[in-house]
Amino acid sequence: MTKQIIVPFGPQHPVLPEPIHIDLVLEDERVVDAIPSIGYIHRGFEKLVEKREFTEYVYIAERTCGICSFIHGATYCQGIEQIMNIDVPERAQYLRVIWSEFSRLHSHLLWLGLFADAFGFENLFMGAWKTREKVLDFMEETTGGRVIQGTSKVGGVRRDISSERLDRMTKDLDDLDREMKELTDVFLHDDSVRHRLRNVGTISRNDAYHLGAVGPTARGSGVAIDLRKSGYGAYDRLNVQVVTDSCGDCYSRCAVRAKELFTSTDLIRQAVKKIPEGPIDVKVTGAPDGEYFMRAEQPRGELVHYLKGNGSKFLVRSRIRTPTLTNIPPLIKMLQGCELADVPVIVLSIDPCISCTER
Amino acid sequence: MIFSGGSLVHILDLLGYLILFPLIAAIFLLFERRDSSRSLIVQLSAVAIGIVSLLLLVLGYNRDTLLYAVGSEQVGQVMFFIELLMVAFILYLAVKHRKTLAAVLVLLQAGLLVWFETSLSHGLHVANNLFVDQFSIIMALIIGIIGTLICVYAVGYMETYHTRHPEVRDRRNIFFAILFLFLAAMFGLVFSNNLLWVFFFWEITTLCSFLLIGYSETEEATNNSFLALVMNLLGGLAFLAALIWLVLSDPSGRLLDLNYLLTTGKALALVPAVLICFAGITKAALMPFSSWLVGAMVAPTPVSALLHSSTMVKAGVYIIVKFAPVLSGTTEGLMIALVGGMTFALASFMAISQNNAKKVLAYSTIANLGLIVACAGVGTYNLMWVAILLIIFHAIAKSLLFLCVGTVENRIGSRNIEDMGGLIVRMPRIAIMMFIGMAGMFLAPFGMVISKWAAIEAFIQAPFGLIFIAILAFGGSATVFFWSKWMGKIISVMREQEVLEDTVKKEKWVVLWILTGLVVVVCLIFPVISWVLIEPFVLNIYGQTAGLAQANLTIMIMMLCLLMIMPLSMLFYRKGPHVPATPYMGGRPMDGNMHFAGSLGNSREVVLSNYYLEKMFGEERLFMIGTSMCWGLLLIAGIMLVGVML
Amino acid sequence: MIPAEFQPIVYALVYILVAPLLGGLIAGIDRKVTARMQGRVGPPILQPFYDVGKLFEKENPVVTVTQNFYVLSYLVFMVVAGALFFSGGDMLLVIFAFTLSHIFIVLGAYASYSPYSHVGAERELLQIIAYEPMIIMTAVGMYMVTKSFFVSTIVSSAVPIILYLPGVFIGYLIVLTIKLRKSPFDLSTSHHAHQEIVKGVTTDFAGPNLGKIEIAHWYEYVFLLGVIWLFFAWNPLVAVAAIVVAYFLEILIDNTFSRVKWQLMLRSAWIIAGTLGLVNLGVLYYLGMVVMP
Amino acid sequence: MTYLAKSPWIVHYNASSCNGCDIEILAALTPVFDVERFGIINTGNPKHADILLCTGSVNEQNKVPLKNVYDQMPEPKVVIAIGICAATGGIFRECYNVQGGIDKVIPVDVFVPGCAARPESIIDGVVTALGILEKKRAAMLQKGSAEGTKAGETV
Amino acid sequence: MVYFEMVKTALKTVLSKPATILYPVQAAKKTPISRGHVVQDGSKCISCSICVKKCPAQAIVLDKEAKTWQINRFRCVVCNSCVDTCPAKCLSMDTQYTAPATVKGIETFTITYVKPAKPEKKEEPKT
Amino acid sequence: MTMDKQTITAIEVGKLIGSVERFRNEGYRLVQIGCTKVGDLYEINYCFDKDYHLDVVRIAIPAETEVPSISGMYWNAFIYENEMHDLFGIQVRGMNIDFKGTLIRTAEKFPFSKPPVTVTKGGKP
Ligand code: NFV
Ligand code: SF4
Ligand code: SF4
Ligand code: SF4
Repeated sequence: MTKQIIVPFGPQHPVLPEPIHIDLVLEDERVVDAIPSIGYIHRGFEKLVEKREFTEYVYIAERTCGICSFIHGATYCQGIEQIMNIDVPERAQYLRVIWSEFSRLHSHLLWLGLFADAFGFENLFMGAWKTREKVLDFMEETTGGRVIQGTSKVGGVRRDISSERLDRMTKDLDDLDREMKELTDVFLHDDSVRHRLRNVGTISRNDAYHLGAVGPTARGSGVAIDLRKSGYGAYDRLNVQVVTDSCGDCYSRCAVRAKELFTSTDLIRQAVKKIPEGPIDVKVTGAPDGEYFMRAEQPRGELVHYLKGNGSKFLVRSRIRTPTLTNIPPLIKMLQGCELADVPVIVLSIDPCISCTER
Repeated sequence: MIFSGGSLVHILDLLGYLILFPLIAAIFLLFERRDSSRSLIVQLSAVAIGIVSLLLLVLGYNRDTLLYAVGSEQVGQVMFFIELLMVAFILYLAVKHRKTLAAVLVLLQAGLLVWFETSLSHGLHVANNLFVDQFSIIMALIIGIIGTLICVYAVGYMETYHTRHPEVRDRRNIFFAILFLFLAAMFGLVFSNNLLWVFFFWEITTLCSFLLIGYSETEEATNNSFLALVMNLLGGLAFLAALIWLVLSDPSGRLLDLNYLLTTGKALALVPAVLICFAGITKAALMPFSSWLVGAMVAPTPVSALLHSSTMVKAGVYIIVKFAPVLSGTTEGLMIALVGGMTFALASFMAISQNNAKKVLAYSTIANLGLIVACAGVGTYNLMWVAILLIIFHAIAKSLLFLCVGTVENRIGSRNIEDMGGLIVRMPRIAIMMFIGMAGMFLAPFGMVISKWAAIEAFIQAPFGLIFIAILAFGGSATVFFWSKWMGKIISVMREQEVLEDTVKKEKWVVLWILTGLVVVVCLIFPVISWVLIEPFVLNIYGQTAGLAQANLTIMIMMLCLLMIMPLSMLFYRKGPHVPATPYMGGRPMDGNMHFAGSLGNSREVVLSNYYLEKMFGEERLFMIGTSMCWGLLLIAGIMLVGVML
Repeated sequence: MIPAEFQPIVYALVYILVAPLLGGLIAGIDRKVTARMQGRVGPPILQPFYDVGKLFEKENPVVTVTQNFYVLSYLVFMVVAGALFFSGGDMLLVIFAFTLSHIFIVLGAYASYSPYSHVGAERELLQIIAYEPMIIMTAVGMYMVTKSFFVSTIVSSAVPIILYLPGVFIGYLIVLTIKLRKSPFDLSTSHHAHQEIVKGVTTDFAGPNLGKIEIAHWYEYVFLLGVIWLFFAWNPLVAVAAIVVAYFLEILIDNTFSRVKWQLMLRSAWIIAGTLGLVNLGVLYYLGMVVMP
Repeated sequence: MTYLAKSPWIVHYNASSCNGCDIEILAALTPVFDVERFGIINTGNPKHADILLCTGSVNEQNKVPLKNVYDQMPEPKVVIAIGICAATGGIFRECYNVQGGIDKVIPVDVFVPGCAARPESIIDGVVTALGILEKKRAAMLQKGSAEGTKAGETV
Repeated sequence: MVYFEMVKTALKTVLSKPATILYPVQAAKKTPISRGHVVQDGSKCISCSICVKKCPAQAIVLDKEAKTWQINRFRCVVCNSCVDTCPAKCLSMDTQYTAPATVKGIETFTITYVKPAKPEKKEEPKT
Repeated sequence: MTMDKQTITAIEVGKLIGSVERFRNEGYRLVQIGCTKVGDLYEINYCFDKDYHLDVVRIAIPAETEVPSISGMYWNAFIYENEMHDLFGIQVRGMNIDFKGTLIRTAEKFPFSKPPVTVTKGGKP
C-alpha cells in the first residue's frame, strides 16, 4: 500500500470563496496529483441571449461576476458597438477607463487580501480589505452600486461623474496610493511572506505562454500580454505600463498585482487629466448583425466576449471566455509537486474566478 | 556452599534447573512433531519455568550476590567441544550459501579458540562458575516469564504461519527446540560468573538467532540471518579478545571471574569491559550494527518478539549494564554512551519513516537499547537504576506489541501500519492491547516515560549529561510522533468493516492478556520492584541508590488510575440515541464505502495515511549519518583503549 | 494561613476554579487586541465565554462516540497538568501530563475519518515534537539554576532565573507561539478558519465537545503563562509585567507573520531549542554558574 | 437571551453565485463592517457553524454539497439566503442550469434581498436569524425533553 | 531579512481609531445615488408596460385590469433599468435597501393614475 | 473607435490539425475554442493570438462529426474541448485530459445543442 492521503479539497472550503473541487493526492504533505473539477457555478446564462434583448443583456453580462463586473459589462457593450459600428463619445470611453481601473483596484485589493489569508496572514487580509472599502466607496458614490456598478450600456455609459468629483480624485488617489504602498510593502518585502511565495508554483515563461496563461499569471512569468496595450477604448490615448516579473512563482504573480495597483491609479490620473467634456452616450438604433471577438484586459487577464448577431434584437451567441478559464491549465502544472500548504496559495495565485469561468 | 536459610529448595538447584530444563524441553520438542503434544510440552514447560523463576525471586531477592562453585574442567572441555561443533556447523552453512565473510570470521574465531584452549587454558581456574544477584533475578524473570509466554504464543502462531505460507518448509520441531535452547542459553548467560561460560552461552544465542532468523529459508531470510551472524561473530571476536587479554594479564584465570573482575576495579577491567561492551553493542544492535536487527524482522513474529524484547538483545545490554561501574567516568564509557545516545535519537527518527509495523518496533527497540547503553555507558548509580528499569519496561511492552502485531498480521495478512486502519472496529481487543502496549512505550504515566524521566533527572547530575538530555529531548519527541500516529491509525473509525477477531486462538489470548496486564501492573508496582530488586542491587555496587520522589510516585499512580477510569466515561456517552455524523469532506459527501465522487468522473476512495517525513527522517540518510558517527565514536574508544593497553 | 501540607491542594483547586475564567478572559482580550490591530472594533471581552456557552447549547454530533472520550480526556489531563504545575509539582511530570493530554486530542482527531482532521492530527503531532525539546530544556534550565524540578522550589527561589536563562526564555517564547496556536505556527488548527485544512484537529468536533476543547485551551493558556512566571518568580510584579509583555508580543507576532509550513516550523523550533536552549544551558553548565536557591 | 444569540458562528457556501454577494459577506467580516462585534466568526466549517450563509442559486452539481454542508451543521441552525440568486435564482432564474433558489434544496429561514446584498443588509439578515435561532433551540429542548433525552446537551 | 514589516502598521492601527462603522448603531454607508430599492408612484404610472419589458430580471408585473403594479424584490437586481426607462418618471430609486425577510413576499402598488384627456406620447428615455 | 479587423478563415475539418500546427509553429498562443450552433451546423472557432492580433480558424460541422483534439499541440486545449463536449455534445477525439462529460454537469444534457427558445416576455413574479 502506498503512503498516500486522498483529500477531497472543496467544493466547500474556507480558503476557496468559490466552489471548485480538487482531488488532492498527497504523500505526507507533498501533492503528487491534483485533478481539479469545476462546474458548480455553471448557470448557463450565455443562452439567455436568446431570451433577452441585446440591450438588456448588459445587466446579465455584468453579473457574470461580482468582482470584475464592470469590465464584463463594458466589454460586452464594446463588442456590440464594434458589430454595429457605433462611435462612442470620448467622455464615455474615458469614464469606462476610470471605472475599469477602479474595478481592477478593487479586484486586486480583494485578491491581495484573500491571498494573504491563504498563507495565513489575517491582519494583511483585513488591511487589504480595509483599503478596498475606499475603492468601493468611490464606486458607490459614482455609480450607485458597490460591487455591481451597472453603468454600462450599449453606446456609452449610464452615468456621468461630475467634474468636481473628478477634481477631488487626485487627492483621493494620493491617499489610496499611500495606503496601498504600506500594504504592498509587506507583500513584497516581508520575509515571512516571501518564504510562503518564493519558488512556490513556479511556471516558466515558455510554459506560461504556450499553456495560454494571461494577465498577471502570464506577466508573472515574464510574458508581457496586456490587452490594454492593444488600445481598445480610450487606452490607446493613455500610457499603459505593463508590469512583468520574471520568476514565474507565486511571489512574482503577487508582485505583478501589487505593482499594478499603482499603474491603475496612474491610469486613472491620466484619464482624469485627459477626459473631455461632452455627451456620455449615443442613441442606439437597429440591431447587431455580424460577429466580433471583443477582447479586453480584466484584472485577471484577457477576456474574450464573442458576440454574434443576426440582425434581430436577440443575439445568436454570446460566448464569454474568461481569463480564469484559460489560466486553469497552467494552474494544473503549477500544482504538481507542491506542498499541501501551498495548494491554496497556488490556486489563489492565478486569482481564480470561477463564476466568470463557468458562466 | 550456601544454603538458602533452612528452606527446602536450594537456589543453586533452581539455577541449574532453569538452565537445564529448557534444554530438556528442547530435546523433547525436537522429536515431537504432533501439534497437540507440542503445544502441551510448550505450555507445561512455560508454566514450570515461570514458576521456578518466581521461586527464584522469592528466595533470592533479599540476598547479596550468591556465588556457586559448580562444574569442573570437564564442563569447560565440553563447552569447548560444543563451540567447535558450532564453528563447524556455521562454516558448513557459510560455505553452502557462499558467505565468505561469515566463513572468514568463524574460522578466525575457531583459530583463536583452539589457540586459547591449547596454549592458554592450562591452569585456569575459576572458583565460582555460577552466581545470582538481583539483576540476574530480574533477567531471569524476564526470560522465564516473558520468554516462555512468547513460546506459548508461538505455537498457535506458527500453525497459522504455515497455513498462510505453504511455501515454507514445516520445521516446527526444530524451531521450537531452538526457542527453548535459546531460553536455556539466556539463563546460562545471566547466571554465569565465569566469563568463559558467559562467552559460551553468548555464542549459543548467536547461533540460535541465526537459525531462527533464517527459518523461512527464503533468500532474504538467509541473507539477513547471515548479516546477523556476521555482526554477532564480530562481537564474539571482541569478546574472545577480551578473554584472551584477561588470561594474558593473569594466567591464573582469576580475572575470568566476573564478580571478581568487577570488584577489582577499573584499571584491570577497563580493557575487557570495552571489548565486551563492543560485543554487547553488536548483540544489542546499536548503531553501526543496527541493520541486523532490522533485517531480522523477516523472521516469524514470535522470533522477533523473543529476540528483541526479552532475550538476545537484552543479553547485549545486560552485559554492558554489568560493566557500567567500570565504564563510569571513563572516556571510553562516554564514547559507548554516546553510541547509545546517537542510536537512541537516530533510531527514533528513523522509526518515523517506516510503515512496516515490525520495522517500527525494530527501530523503537534499537532506540531503547541505545538509551539503556547510554545510561550504562555514563554509568552513575542512578543511571544504572534507570537502565535496569528500562530493561524491564521495554521487555514487557515490546513483547506485547510484537505479539499483537503478529496476531494482526495473521488476520489481515499485512504488517503494514497503513493496513491497520480501523483496527479498533475490526479487532477491538487486540487494538486495545496494542494501545496499552504503545502507551507503555511513550505515554505518561507508563513505564518508558517513567524511565525517560528518571533518565533526565539522572543525566542532569552526570558529567556531560547535557548532551544526553538534549538527545533524550529530541529523540523522545520523535518517539511521541511515531507511536501516536500509529495509535491514531488503529483508532480511526471507518465504517462497514468486518470483525476479524473471533478466529484468534485461546492460548494466544491468554498470553496477550497476561502481557497486557503486566504492562499495567508493573507500572503500578514498579516502586516495589525498584525497592526490592533494583535499589539493593545498585546499592550493593555503588553504595548509594536512586529512586523517584514519593510525591511523584503518588501522583503517577493517581494518573494511572485516572487513565484507567477515563474509558468508563464511554458508558455514559453510549446511552441515548446516537446517529453518527459524517466526517467533514469539504462538502463532497462520502458513501459508506468511503468513496466520494472525484474529478474526471471517477469515484475515489478516501485514503488516509500517516506522515513518514522521508525527506527529513529517511532511513538511508540517517543510517549513513548514524553509522559513520558511531563508527567514529567506537574508533575513538578503540584508540584510547589501545593507549590503555600499551 | 493554610497549613503547608494542604497548600498544594489548595493551589491546585484554585487553579481548577480560576484558570478557565482567567484563560477565557485572556482569550477575550487577545481577540479584542487582535481586532484593534486590524483596525476593527472586535468582539466584547467576554466573547469567549459566550462562545463556549453557545457551544454547550448545541447538539453534539460525533462521527464515533469515542471522540467524546478523547476530548474529555484531553480536558481532564490538561487540568491535571496545570493543577500539578500550580500545586508545585515536578516540572517533568507536568510536561509529560501535558503531552499526554495532547495525545488525546490528536487521537480524537484521528478517530473521525476525515482527511482534514487527519492532516490536522499529523500536524499537531509535528507541533508536539517541535516544541517538546524546548519545553524540556526549559525545565532542565530551571533545575540547573535552582537544583530542583519542583515548581514549588523553583518559585520560591530568590534567584532571578531569567538572568541565567535568557536564551531559554526566548526559546520558550518562540515555542509558546506554537502552543498558543498563533501565526506563524498555527498549523494544526487556528482561531481563524481560513486555512488549507479548514479547522484541522478540531474539524470534526462540534458543540459541547468543541466547548470542552476551548476550555482546555483556557487551562492551557494559564499554565503556559505560569511558566513565564517562573522565570521572574523572584519578583511578582516583574513577573506579571513580563507575562503581559510576552502575551502582547505573541499577539503582535500573530498579526505580523504569515503561517509557515511544517518543515520550517520543525526546523526552526529545533534549531532554536538546539541553539538558544542548549547553548544557554551549556554556558550555565560549563561556567559553573549554578547557584543554589 | 441565550448564548446562541451572542455567538452566532457562520459558514458560507457559494452555490452558484456571481461572487457579488460573496465578497459582500467577506466584506462584512472586515474592518469597516466587522461583524465579529456581534460574536460572529466565519468558521469555514459547517460542523462549527450555527448559521449557513448561502449565496447563489442551486444547480445540478452544487445541490449535493449544499445539502451536505447543511446536514453537517449541528442543531439548532438557520439558513440565510443571501442575494436574490439564493432566493429565487434571480436574474439567472431562466437559465437552463438554474433550478431556483436554495430553498429548493434546504429549508431557508431568512432571505436577504439585493443584488448584490449589501453588508449592512447581511448584518440585518443575521440579526433576524438570531431570533429564529433561539426559537429553534427552545423547540429542540422541548422535543428533547419530550423524548426523555437531553439532545444537544449531552454533557 | 525583513521581518516585522507589518509591525509598524499593526502598532499604528492598534493605537488609532478602528475603521469600523458601528452599524446598526451608526447609519449604514450610503450615497445619494446608492441603489436601494425601486419605489413606484401609482399616481403617475400610465401602465405602459415599458418597465416590465425592460426589466432584465422580470421582477415587475403589471396588471392593467386590477390596476396593480407588483414588484418581486426577491427577483429585482436593482439595476435601475426600469427607473431609467419609465416614461412617466413614476419610478424612482430609493437609497434604502430592502429589508431581509423570512418569506419571499411580493410588493404591490396600486395604480391610481387616471388618464388625462390629452393623450401623452411615449418617450424614449433621456440619459 | 474601430479596432483591427479580425481574420476568420473557414477551413475543413481535415485541414484543422495542419493549420493549428502552423499557428503553433509560428508561436501563436491559443486564445480560445468556442462553438456556435448555426442552424444544424456547429461552427467551431479556434482563436489564436500573436502580438494582439487575433487569428481565427473556423470549421463548421454537423452534430455527428467527430473533431480531432488539438491538445497534442496546445496542451491547454482540453479545457475548451471538454467544455465543447459538455455543452454542445461535440465528440472530440484524443483529448489529453478527458473529463468524460463531468467538466460541467448540467441537468439537461448538451444544452446548447437545443434549438433557440422562442421568446416570451414578462413572466409572473
Ligand atoms: N478578472 C476577471 Fe473575471 C473575468 N472575466 C475572471 O476570470 O472575475 Ni470574476
Ligand atoms: S444576487 Fe446578484 S450579486 Fe448576488 S450572486 Fe446573484 S447575481 Fe450575484
Ligand atoms: S431595478 Fe432592474 S430589476 Fe429591479 S425592477 Fe427595475 S428593472 Fe427590474
Ligand atoms: S414604465 Fe413607468 S409608467 Fe410604464 S408601466 Fe412601468 S411604471 Fe408605469
